[in-house]
Amino acid sequence: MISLTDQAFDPGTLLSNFCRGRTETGAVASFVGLARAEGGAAAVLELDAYPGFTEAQIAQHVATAQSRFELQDVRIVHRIGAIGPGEPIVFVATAASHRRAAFEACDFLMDYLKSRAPFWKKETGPDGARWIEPRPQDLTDLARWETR
Amino acid sequence: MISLTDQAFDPGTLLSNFCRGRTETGAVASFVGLARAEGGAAAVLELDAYPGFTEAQIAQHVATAQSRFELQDVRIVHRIGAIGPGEPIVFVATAASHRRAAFEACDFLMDYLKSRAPFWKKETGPDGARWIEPRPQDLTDLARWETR
Amino acid sequence: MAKVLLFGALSDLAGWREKTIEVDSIADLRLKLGAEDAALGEALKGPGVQVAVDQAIVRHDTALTAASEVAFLPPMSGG
Amino acid sequence: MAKVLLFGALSDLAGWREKTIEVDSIADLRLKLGAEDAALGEALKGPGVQVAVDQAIVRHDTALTAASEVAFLPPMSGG
Repeated sequence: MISLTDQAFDPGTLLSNFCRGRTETGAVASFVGLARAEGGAAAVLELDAYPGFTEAQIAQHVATAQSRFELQDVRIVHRIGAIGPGEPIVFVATAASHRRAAFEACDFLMDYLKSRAPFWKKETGPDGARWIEPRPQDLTDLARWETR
Repeated sequence: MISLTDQAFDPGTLLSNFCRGRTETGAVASFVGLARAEGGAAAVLELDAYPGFTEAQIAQHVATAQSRFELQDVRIVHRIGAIGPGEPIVFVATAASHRRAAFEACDFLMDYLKSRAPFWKKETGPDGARWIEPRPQDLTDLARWETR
Repeated sequence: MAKVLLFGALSDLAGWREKTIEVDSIADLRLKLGAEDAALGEALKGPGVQVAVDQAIVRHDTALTAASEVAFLPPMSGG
Repeated sequence: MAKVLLFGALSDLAGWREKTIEVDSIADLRLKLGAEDAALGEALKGPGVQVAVDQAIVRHDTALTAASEVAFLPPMSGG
């Protein structure tokens, strides 16, 4: 399941719900991306998305992950709107029989979400607002999946 | 912090506590290992540990992870005693500025915990009880870190 | 007629996010938006700006109906 | 005197987990445990069985005092 929300969310509640009642899942990998304060330089993060389109694009990438890794289930929650320092931006959880598939799929989905998913990110700090482009590291991370 | 417990635990509560109040952490990776029912073949899992020694050995491996990856924090909780199907066995969370370090350290710690950490594991199923040896896959997973 | 959506930096530049405009193709829409706001017209031609019609990316000029939803998507940053 | 601990399959085999035994070295302890329970004596020599004194793995025979804690650790399976 893929959700966008403009409300703060608790990653632990999502993880508990995701783990509950699994008798044949050996492994749940999860990732929480948090807004860094960067010592006051990044006061407010704002994320724009295209509701409907954004979830559908992410769903396509989840389908790719499912064909590539032996996954039982995936949960993605992504914040949109204004996000304060220390607040969760994204939660991704993957369930599999064994941990290698769970870890790799979670990593794969995060690389996509952080660099190519349909979001537009604006940081407002002491020097004003700027729209963020993907970091070179994000593109390097993503390229790892193309050689496998 | 490293804890052993003979009580069932909620991974979500651990994750919420671990994420709380972090303004300079960009990335929290976590992993939950759950007891598989294996279609009734693995009725009860029992884990033996050497309290004091087991935590100290894990702490040495956490120190190795900290010297190898740019980590801000680590939390490990491991069940001991009798564990029912679907119950969490292990929770590992790692905090870092960026997600690559968080993911790799979590993966590294799990490989150790699943194959070399001082636990002794017994499964009791329809065919009686047997003590488990590390799976060949666990040793393969572990060997990945030696060539880096 | 089409519902036109702008995202990210394009929306900041134009000062609006959503507008209904009487047009019958993407090419026509680009002309009308450029006539109204030259800076926006230029920005829409910028590198990496994609166009979606009814939530699907289109590569070429496309006919639009009154029910069409057209979105201009600047380069995506990820979340 | 030493507190002796067995773990995992060794504890199942012996039928006990903890015992206080009057001994002054690891070698002496092995002899006494083997005399009491031949199967346990053999198992303690098994491949991969490690010995810890006061929670540190020891490679060779070691003198023990009344305060020593000696643990026999079968091959570790991980959690």
